[in-house]
Amino acid sequence: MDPIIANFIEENIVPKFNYWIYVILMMIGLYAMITKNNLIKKLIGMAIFQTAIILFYVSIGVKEDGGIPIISHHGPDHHQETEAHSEAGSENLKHNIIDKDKYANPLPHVLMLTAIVVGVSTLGLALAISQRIHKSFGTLEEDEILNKLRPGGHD
Amino acid sequence: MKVFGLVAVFVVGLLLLSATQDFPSWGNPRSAASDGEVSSFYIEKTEAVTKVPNMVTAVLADFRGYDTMFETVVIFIAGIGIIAVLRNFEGSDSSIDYDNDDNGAGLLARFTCSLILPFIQIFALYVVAHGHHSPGGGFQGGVMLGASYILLALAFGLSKAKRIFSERRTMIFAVVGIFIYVGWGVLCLLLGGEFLNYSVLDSILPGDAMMARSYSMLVVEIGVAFTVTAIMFSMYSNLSTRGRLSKGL
Amino acid sequence: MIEFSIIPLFTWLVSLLAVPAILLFRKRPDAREGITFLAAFLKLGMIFMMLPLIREGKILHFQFGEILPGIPIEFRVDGLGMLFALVASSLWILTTLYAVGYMRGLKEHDQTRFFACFAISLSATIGVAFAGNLLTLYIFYEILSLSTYPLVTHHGDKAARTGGRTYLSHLLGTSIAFVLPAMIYCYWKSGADINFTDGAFLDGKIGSSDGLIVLLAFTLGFAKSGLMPFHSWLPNAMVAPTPVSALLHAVAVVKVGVFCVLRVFTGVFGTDFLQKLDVGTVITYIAAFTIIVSSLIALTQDNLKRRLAFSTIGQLAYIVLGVSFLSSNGVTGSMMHIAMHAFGKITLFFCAGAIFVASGKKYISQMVGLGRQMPITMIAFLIGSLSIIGLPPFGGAWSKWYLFLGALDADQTAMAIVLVISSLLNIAYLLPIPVNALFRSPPQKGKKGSDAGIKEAPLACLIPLCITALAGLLFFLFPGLGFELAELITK
Amino acid sequence: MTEHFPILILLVPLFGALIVVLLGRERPEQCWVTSLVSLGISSIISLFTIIVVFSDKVQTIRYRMGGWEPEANGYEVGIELRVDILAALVVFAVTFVGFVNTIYSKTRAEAEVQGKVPFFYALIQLLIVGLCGIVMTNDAFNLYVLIEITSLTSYALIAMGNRRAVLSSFNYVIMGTIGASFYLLGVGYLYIKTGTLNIDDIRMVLGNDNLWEHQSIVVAFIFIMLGVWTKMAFFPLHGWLPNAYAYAPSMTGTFMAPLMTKVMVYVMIRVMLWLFGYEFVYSGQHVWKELIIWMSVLAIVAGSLLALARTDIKKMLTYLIVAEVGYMVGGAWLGNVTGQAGAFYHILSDAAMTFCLFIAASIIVLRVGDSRVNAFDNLFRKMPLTMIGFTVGALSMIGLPPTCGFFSKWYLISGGIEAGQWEYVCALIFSSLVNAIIFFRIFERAYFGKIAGVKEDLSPSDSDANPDTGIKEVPWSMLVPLFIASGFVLLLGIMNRTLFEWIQTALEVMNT
Repeated sequence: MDPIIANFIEENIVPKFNYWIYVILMMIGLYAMITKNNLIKKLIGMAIFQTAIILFYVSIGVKEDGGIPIISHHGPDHHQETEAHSEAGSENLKHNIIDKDKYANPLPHVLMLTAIVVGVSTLGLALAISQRIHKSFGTLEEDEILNKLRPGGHD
Repeated sequence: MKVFGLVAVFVVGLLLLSATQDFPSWGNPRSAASDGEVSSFYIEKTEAVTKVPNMVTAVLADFRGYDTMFETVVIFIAGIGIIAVLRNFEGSDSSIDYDNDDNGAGLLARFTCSLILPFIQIFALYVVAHGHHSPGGGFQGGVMLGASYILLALAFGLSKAKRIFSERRTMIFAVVGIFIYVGWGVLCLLLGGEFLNYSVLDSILPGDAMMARSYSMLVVEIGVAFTVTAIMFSMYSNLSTRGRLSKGL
Repeated sequence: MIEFSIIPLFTWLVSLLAVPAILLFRKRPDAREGITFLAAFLKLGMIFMMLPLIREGKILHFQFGEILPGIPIEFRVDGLGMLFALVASSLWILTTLYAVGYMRGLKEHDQTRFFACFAISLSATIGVAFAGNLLTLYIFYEILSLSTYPLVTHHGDKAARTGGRTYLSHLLGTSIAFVLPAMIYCYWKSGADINFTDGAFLDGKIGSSDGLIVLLAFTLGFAKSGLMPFHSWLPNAMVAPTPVSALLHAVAVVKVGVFCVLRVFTGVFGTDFLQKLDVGTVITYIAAFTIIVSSLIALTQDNLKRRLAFSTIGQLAYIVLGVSFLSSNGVTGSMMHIAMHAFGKITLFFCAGAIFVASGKKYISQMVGLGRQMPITMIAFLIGSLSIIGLPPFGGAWSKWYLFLGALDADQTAMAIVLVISSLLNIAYLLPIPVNALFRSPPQKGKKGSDAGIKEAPLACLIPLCITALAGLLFFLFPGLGFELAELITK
Repeated sequence: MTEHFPILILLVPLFGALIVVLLGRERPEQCWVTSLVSLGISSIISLFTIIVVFSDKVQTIRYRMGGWEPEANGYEVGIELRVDILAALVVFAVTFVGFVNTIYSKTRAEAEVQGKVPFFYALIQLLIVGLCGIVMTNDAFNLYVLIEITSLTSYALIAMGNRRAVLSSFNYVIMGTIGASFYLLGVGYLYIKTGTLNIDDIRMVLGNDNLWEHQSIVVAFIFIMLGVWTKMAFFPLHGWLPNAYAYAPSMTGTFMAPLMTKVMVYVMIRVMLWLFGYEFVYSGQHVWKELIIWMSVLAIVAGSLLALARTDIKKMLTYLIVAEVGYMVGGAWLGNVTGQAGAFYHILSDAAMTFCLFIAASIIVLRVGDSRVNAFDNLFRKMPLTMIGFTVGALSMIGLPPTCGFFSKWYLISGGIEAGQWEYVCALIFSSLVNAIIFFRIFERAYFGKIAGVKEDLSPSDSDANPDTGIKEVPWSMLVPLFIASGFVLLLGIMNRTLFEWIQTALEVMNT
């Protein structure tokens, strides 16, 4: 392999593969949204498109040694105790120094929770709209719909 | 169109990739986003100021609670939007005989469902309630609860599910959910704090201001769960019957 | 010098307030027209109230509501505005009288709309005359374009529609395309000051090439002045009823156009500054071209009103020509010509309308020998023509004389020759009409019974045209007021 | 109390929407009253907000949700609302148009969305919540959520129309999602580089760390702009707009046409000046300033010509909106305060005049039953009141004084001259001329009707009574909104200097 290409892959693709994956996914979705003739395929493209963005955001929050952003002081086996906070426990908490490198960045997760909800809502509404289209035009192919509109309709 | 689409896609893709040259690499804990003041604050201080160890829940329901309120509103909009677009109210009149051909799935499926439904619902409630300490929260729990009703409709027919969860009731549930969330925020207003400033609620809740935040998060998560449950079922029932709500799939 | 006064506001307001009253009395024509007269007399009265103050050299001033930063709606009465307002409001009375006769004589439809629009356009004219800054001027200019549109298209037939279309597209189009950007450019160049208050506001603030562009944009943009190449709305607007034509040509519209050009020369740039920039000659040549070409076209027209329209285009170009000489004599000549041409041309239009009302004739070739039946009208026509041509003892002589002096002052001998040639052309296209009517016997005598039954037009038509014809004579004898007002501007 | 105004503006219609849904389909009258009251209260509060913000003491209301002070070493940890005079003006425009449009909807809602009246009112109130939220929020991600709220509600509202409306709503879903997602991506890129989502904080970090030259920030800016332009139908991205607004239920069209694109223009100005800062946006290193002004010229010219080519009255108006968006984008990109303030003033004035024209057009289409231009035949006689309203709006569109359209054009042209962008000035004048042709073509029809060629009425006392043609004026619930709208067209024109000075002062701060 050409060393320049190899170098490029090593410096720009391997450590940043998350961006490459999201861009490729997103472009697949975008292409489907722009060019597909079937309305449902467009919506599938839209879903891929939105998912790609979610992937991108979540990958921002990743840290190499980071776990889930839930603070556990007693290890995973002591759930019962964390549930019932004792006065003393919370006193201890304040003095505990939390190593922020051990936890993933919570903010992208929060944002994406919202984005997922928005995606679901958009998809649901879009499906409802495409059902209406199917009811009025009898088809979901864009060119057929436009053909049906041509006689009599302006524009 | 195809060529245009391809060109557009390539231009956009290259533009997006060109920006990655000065992005941090995968998993770099020193990136501006992960190492920034805001992120560090959430990780280091959340539990101290809200007594909630699950930072995601705390950020979602408290720091960015305003966002989450609108997120719930988005779900609500999707629900009433689908009804506004698709619902065919005339169609429901001819639904007198739907009971005959709307018996749902076979006996085996119905039996299995009746066995697992309570567990699904209990788990859903657990997810709602336990969002402070483990992954979970109103949305996740609400979706599960909604799914349980969808399963009910699939197994026993939509008419049966509607007897439990009628259209009117879904709307009331959805509205009540948002009402709980927004009303809780307004309660903070009335007690002299900013909107959604749960800490002022310590006068009516047990514990100190931080515990008030923790409790309040539970309240708003329950509100979210109400709306999500109702709207998920409403979306399903409208989309599966083309808005006539008379006959399942 | 500058004195606050509320009279300009009321002068402007009085005809505007007449509009609702006119609409209110739409079922009672007499009351309706009574209101019009009342407003007209009130307006003239108020202008006479201001006249002595202006003659003392005062400038009356009123403003309200700063509409743009540094620019209020401002009324400001100076010599030029006074002269124009005087002409317009006195002629309004006569035109109204004439219109009553004409409209009732022909049993026209929608007379309420007619009188209402008439009143609005008069208000707008006064607004232009008293405008204290460029923006106020522009606003009233546009209101005038819009309010005269229903008048021009009064007949509502296809010809009216085409005429109206040409009318609006030319007037609105040029004002939006040229005047508006030029005005904003001035606003920007002069630092948010486009008031006419203390001398010319653009004085010394603009370069030669920019200045030429702005000047051209203004001169051509105020297309109401009828300069070529934006003149064709005027002949097309002849589809309007004759009182409207009279109003358009003598009182309101075209005079507003040249008035605006005069304002641009004196109030925006200042003649001295223009001399420094040395850009006046371009306008001079455009005006000269317009004078000659329009006179030649007028010669070929058989429709009386169209011939008069082309004559108007030529006469208006005199006014622009005069001011473009950038000398005090030229400006004086231009100002005088506003008044003189107004009275002369309105006489001619009144006569044309009277002929139409009495005999239904529109074409010059049909009017041979008509002087037997309508001697008064035709004599008035003769007087009007002589005044326009500029022969003594009629008012037009003064303005021509000063224009000529202005040309010589500016060392523009060629332009002096143009003036002479065009006067000859004036004679050629105007004089044959009354001469043929008065001194030649009608052809095919008695062949058509209709000609024999023709009498003079109704009295309401006849009186105004006699008054204006007489006024033309009086202005020759007593031109003092005009010069006095002109001096206020030129000094 | 006054510090809570921003949130109250949002909460009242939100509760209104909930109540309306609870009232249900059986009580359309009460739904109408509820939304009227809630939007009325909301617009009164926003009016008071203008007063509060205008007083010297306050100037900018900062409202921190949940009471979270900037605790992360001075960075905001919560979401902040930020209301200055600009935001207050736009919020008032939104709520007030919503209120007046509700009056208009009184009879139309029941006629056009049979049986779904509560959902219509709920959606429109939520749309208003979304628009107000967009204007007031100071958080880049919250802005995305609210953009999606407005998008979802408008998809649904448009799809309540006929089958053409449903189809265009689908196109809107696709375009709108691409636009909003591009915006979200841009915010993500900014977040990677700055680690914060608060608009002021992002700008501060960009300045402190001198991130402006980074390729990723440039890309973020491009994508945010693309997203916002898609939502505001800037020329090459305008495809979804005309059909959507023309075929939607009339009371939806009358609300969305004046507001949706304008609020997005406001967002664009916010993004340019508050999020990225003028140093970045207008810096000489980037080619985009000239390019975008040329694009806006293209938008203006194309929008005007496309409008000229339409015979359908509502379609024509929608293409005029496309041209007007070009005005505002161009004005904002001129790079001087005059242009920006002109663009901002045009947001308000365009909202008023588009509202006015859309109501008038809807009334006419309703009464005449024909949406083509010949619907206007002889309307000055048949529906004089409606035509007066239409005329005011049309004159403003052309840009004749004393309507507000004249003054916004004045400021925009001033900005263009100041920046030496003559192509933009020429485009504005060209568009005015085309608008004049478009509207005078209509006036001519309305004034003359079909050419009769003869004088119909020869009686000396002319009767101005309407000839009995069966076309009559509409009920007050439609005429009152029309007159309020045309009143505002004139009022904004008369008040332009005051407004412009406020706007200019507020914008000047962001340019130094």
